[in-house]
Amino acid sequence: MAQQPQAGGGNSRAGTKKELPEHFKAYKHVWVAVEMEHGAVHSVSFELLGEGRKLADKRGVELAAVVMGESRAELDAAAAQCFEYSADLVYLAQDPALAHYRNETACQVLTHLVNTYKPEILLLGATNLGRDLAGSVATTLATGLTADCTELEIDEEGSLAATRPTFGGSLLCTIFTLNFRPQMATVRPRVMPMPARQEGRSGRIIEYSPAINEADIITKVLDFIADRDSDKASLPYADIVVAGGLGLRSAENFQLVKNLAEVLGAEYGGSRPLVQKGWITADRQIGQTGKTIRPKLYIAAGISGAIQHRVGVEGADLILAINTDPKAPIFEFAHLGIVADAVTLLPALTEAFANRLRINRLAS
Amino acid sequence: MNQPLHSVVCIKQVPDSAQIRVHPVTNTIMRQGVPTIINPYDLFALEEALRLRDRFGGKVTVLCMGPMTAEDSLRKALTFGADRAVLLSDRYFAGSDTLATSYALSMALLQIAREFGAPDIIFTGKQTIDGDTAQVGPGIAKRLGYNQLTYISKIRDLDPDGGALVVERRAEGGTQVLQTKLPVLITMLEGSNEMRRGSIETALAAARAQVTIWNAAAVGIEDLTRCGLRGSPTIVKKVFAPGARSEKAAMIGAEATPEASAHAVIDAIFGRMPAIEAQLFETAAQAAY
Amino acid sequence: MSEVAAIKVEEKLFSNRYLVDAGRPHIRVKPHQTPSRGLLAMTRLCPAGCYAQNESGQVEVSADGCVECGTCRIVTQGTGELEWNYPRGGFGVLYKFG
Amino acid sequence: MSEMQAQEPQFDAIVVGAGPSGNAAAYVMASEGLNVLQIERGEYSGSKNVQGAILYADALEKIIPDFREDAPLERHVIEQRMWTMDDRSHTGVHYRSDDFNEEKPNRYTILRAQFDKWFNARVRAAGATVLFETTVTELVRDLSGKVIGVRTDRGGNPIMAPVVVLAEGVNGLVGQRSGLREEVKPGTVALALKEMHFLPREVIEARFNLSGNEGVVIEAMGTITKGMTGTGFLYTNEESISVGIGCIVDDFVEGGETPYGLLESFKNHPSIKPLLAGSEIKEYAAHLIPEGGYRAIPQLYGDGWLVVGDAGQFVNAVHREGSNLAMTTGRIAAETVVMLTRKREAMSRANLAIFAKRLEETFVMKDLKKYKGIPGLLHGGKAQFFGTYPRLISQAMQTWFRVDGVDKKSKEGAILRSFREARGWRGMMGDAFRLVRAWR
Repeated sequence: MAQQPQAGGGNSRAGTKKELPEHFKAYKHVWVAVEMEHGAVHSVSFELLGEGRKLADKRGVELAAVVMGESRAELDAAAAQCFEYSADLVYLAQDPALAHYRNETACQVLTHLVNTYKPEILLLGATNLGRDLAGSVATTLATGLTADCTELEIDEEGSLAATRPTFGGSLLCTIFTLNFRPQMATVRPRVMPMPARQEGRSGRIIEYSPAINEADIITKVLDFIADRDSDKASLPYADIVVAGGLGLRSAENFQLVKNLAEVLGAEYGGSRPLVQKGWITADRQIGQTGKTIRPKLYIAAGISGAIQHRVGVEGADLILAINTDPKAPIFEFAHLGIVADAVTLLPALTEAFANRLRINRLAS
Repeated sequence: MNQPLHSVVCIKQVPDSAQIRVHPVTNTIMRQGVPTIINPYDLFALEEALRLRDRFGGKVTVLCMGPMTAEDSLRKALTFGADRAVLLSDRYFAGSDTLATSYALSMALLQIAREFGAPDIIFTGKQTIDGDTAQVGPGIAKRLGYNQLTYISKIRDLDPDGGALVVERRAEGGTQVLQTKLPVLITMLEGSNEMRRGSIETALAAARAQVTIWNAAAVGIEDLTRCGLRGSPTIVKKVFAPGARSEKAAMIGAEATPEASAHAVIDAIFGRMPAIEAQLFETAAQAAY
Repeated sequence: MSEVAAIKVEEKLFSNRYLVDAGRPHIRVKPHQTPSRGLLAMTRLCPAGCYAQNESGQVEVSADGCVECGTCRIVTQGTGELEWNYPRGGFGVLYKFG
Repeated sequence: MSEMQAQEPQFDAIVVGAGPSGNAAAYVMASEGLNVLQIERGEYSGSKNVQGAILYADALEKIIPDFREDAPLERHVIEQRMWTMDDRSHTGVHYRSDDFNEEKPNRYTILRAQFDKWFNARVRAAGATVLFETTVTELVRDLSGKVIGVRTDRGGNPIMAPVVVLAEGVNGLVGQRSGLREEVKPGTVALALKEMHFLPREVIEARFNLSGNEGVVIEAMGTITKGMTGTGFLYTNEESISVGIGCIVDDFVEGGETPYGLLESFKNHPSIKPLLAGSEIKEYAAHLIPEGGYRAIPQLYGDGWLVVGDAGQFVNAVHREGSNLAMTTGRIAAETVVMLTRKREAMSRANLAIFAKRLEETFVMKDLKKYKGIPGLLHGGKAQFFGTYPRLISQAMQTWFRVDGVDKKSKEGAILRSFREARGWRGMMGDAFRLVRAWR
């Protein structure tokens, strides 16, 4: 429930910048709250470190990561990775009660660290975990939080300018937290590029033992059932994605998308209207309200390229658009385009790819 | 538990964002004719509350903060089967961000506790479709000191007497099974249930029901600087339509046959990105063995 | 030509608002061998392009995009080929401007 | 239809439908203190309703005199354009008058979904109970056959009332399936399509030479309907343009056109296209219009029931009037019920006949009677009226206006010859005679 902005201009009261209250002036440095799942760092945290590095350099401050968990070995490994992804400093919170993510414990630890070490910017992934945690931390700290950002900047006055889509992706708005600290933002996975890893890079560790009394914590984790259907999560991370839109004309024709994806070893998805029509399930939806993807190659078949779709695919290295309408907006942002009927081109493309791969295999 | 179960469902009236268009010429939001609906995610929360009432008895109260026109959404919630509806409406709430919203709602929830009994479960949808933040639920839980359960896909077990609760929570890469105690705040995941249709009796009662309307003062908000724009630490400085990319697609001329076109397309892809060609052949070669 | 037209209808319908009552189509075509002239005409006449002829010549309906004008009901009256009802209250097309 | 023993009625009257006729009926009855239930299948009043749409102030003024204060009105009409079109041109009669910029304008463009919502809010404010998202499935009758209530798709017990006002529109399933009236016929009903094209209001005002809330209406006929009986239209709203076309369903069945193809070619007509350029389409609608006129009007009342609006075929196709007839029939039905309720008289067929009798005294029946021959005439002569004549008029205009060295006398001769050859003197005289006779 963000503010409801009017298009075309900000709010007059909001435009005036007040002096930051004295007690917030000590807040310094950029933090990333690292998300761990089963001992491994979620890649959104590395993406955030890459982005945090830029913000920290612009502010001339340090970049810190917060890791929390139970196993020292896992925490050390996570910290080492954070350094390699350019953190200067790691706050390492270790406690048996932190074995699994729970809002109560994580909120308590992160709030304590913020109040003790006073960062000016705190970034989290806009995952289920990140959103669960960010909301309660921001409320506890009574500071501003900009959720689900797609772009982070430091403005000329040194404030965090967090840009996020609004109204289902039809508009973007830039949001500031001028008079409160820290400035908090969550960022969606795959929106920021994965930064380069600097092997052997190291940094400082500040340890924190919260000494949580498990008996005080009401919520217990009874079980964790891992997804067997692993394809649910793989779409955002696939190297090649083939997607279809209404130009396919029927649910049956969507099979043509799947066929090409299979030959390419790719993931498949579709535009929002396809979900509304029930041709594909919601977890296959690509776009602002679905999955954001950053594949090397993205093939959009019969997708017109409404803005809400565009936001989700802009990070792709190479976008190929197939559409019958030469004026379709997708040709405005695709790299390669062909005016053709996807229903006839897709099978030909599938066949041609399969042939070339087979020939190459025989030759090698 | 001696008291019957009391669930409060927080709903929001939102513009149907699928219907919002930005005008191609003026780059402004075309709001005319964009219908307002109950935030679709909130319907999963409401249905879950109604199901608990079916099983354990008690009452379901719906709460909505918004303009006076939000009464329509509350009445619709009554048609689905909620027992009572509260509209929190005051011009001082205009421009609230998530922090100010969760403050106002938590004050209204305290007032609900005083007038209708303390809520055992507060439900919200996982997020709204206009703001998409998913932050108001956690904010309310923190302010009221309720246990926070977000992205809940299933309520496995509830012991209303002992207050114990077991739920399934959608986490990254899997499902967490959590055990906790009432009172709790639950944000429901989409697809966890399907909204019912109220009976003719329910619909008739809803059409004639009185919606309780409270302003800031009625819920005990004295410090208005905690509300609306003044109570919002975040400031929207700029709203803009996404800009066009400077470079348009390089067009591949369609050939006489789809086969010829397909080869032209593949040549163009491999020409632009030799790495993908290499990767494809490598994967294909591996698959062969 | 008909394909192009079909795409255009899809695009027109995309600007509309619907609440589809999944699994409860409000129009059904009864099993038939040969469609009546009226029913066959609906493959061209339906403003939402809901009707199509299958390979063996029968006419099928997919009513998700239906704008509830009732033309098919009028055109096939007396043939008994259609089972036509309004969608359940609240479902179907929801006009923003009308 | 189910038969029941008489139960205690829960309401004084039930109105089926929340379009102009249903809203008028429910509003008048509720305002007069009756306990009214109105049942609407849409999400809100207006969500299933489609019209061009022009509101005629007079009919609404008789129900809500101060409607101008808060009703969502788009533009008041100051200019009417009547166009005869061939494929590349139009010949127009335009009437524009500053007199239409009066204090209480006579005609407005409206958006029905918004207008109906407003009207229905007034219905509720007047004290009626309104159920949305509820479809009436059947009438309930007592053993004598008298209608005593309705059942809905929400199941449960029937809802009882001594009288049911059927304001259920052109596809009025309840009345038709209960045998109260016949099915609408493909020869007397038009299928109309409409799109909403959005443009900034300044653009609309510049294109149509308007200022403030002034509006323009274009009604068009000719080759745009490809020989079918029908008309096209274009209305200016505040920041949108309603554009549409409609033809008799029978003609569609016979012809080879798709309705949306017809709409596309109308929109792409060189006289229309520039008016819509650069617009954003936000809705596509289709609806049936009962155009059978006087001869198609069904039985309007019976024991415990009345029919109003489109369900009663109350549309004047010649003057493109419908919503005013709907509101007027709704109002008079309501006044009839109010009077009988006050007198504690039965809602019997004999008593409800007052409704039809009162209608005879209004413009509704007088106008429909006057034009009773027109629908048949136009349909029968559609080749001439929607093809030959528009082409001839366009050719004549072009011959007349093009300066090309041909002397004027020869031009006059050429024009007359073209008419004679195309239709023959006898044919033209006959058409003119039939038209005049039907018009009287």
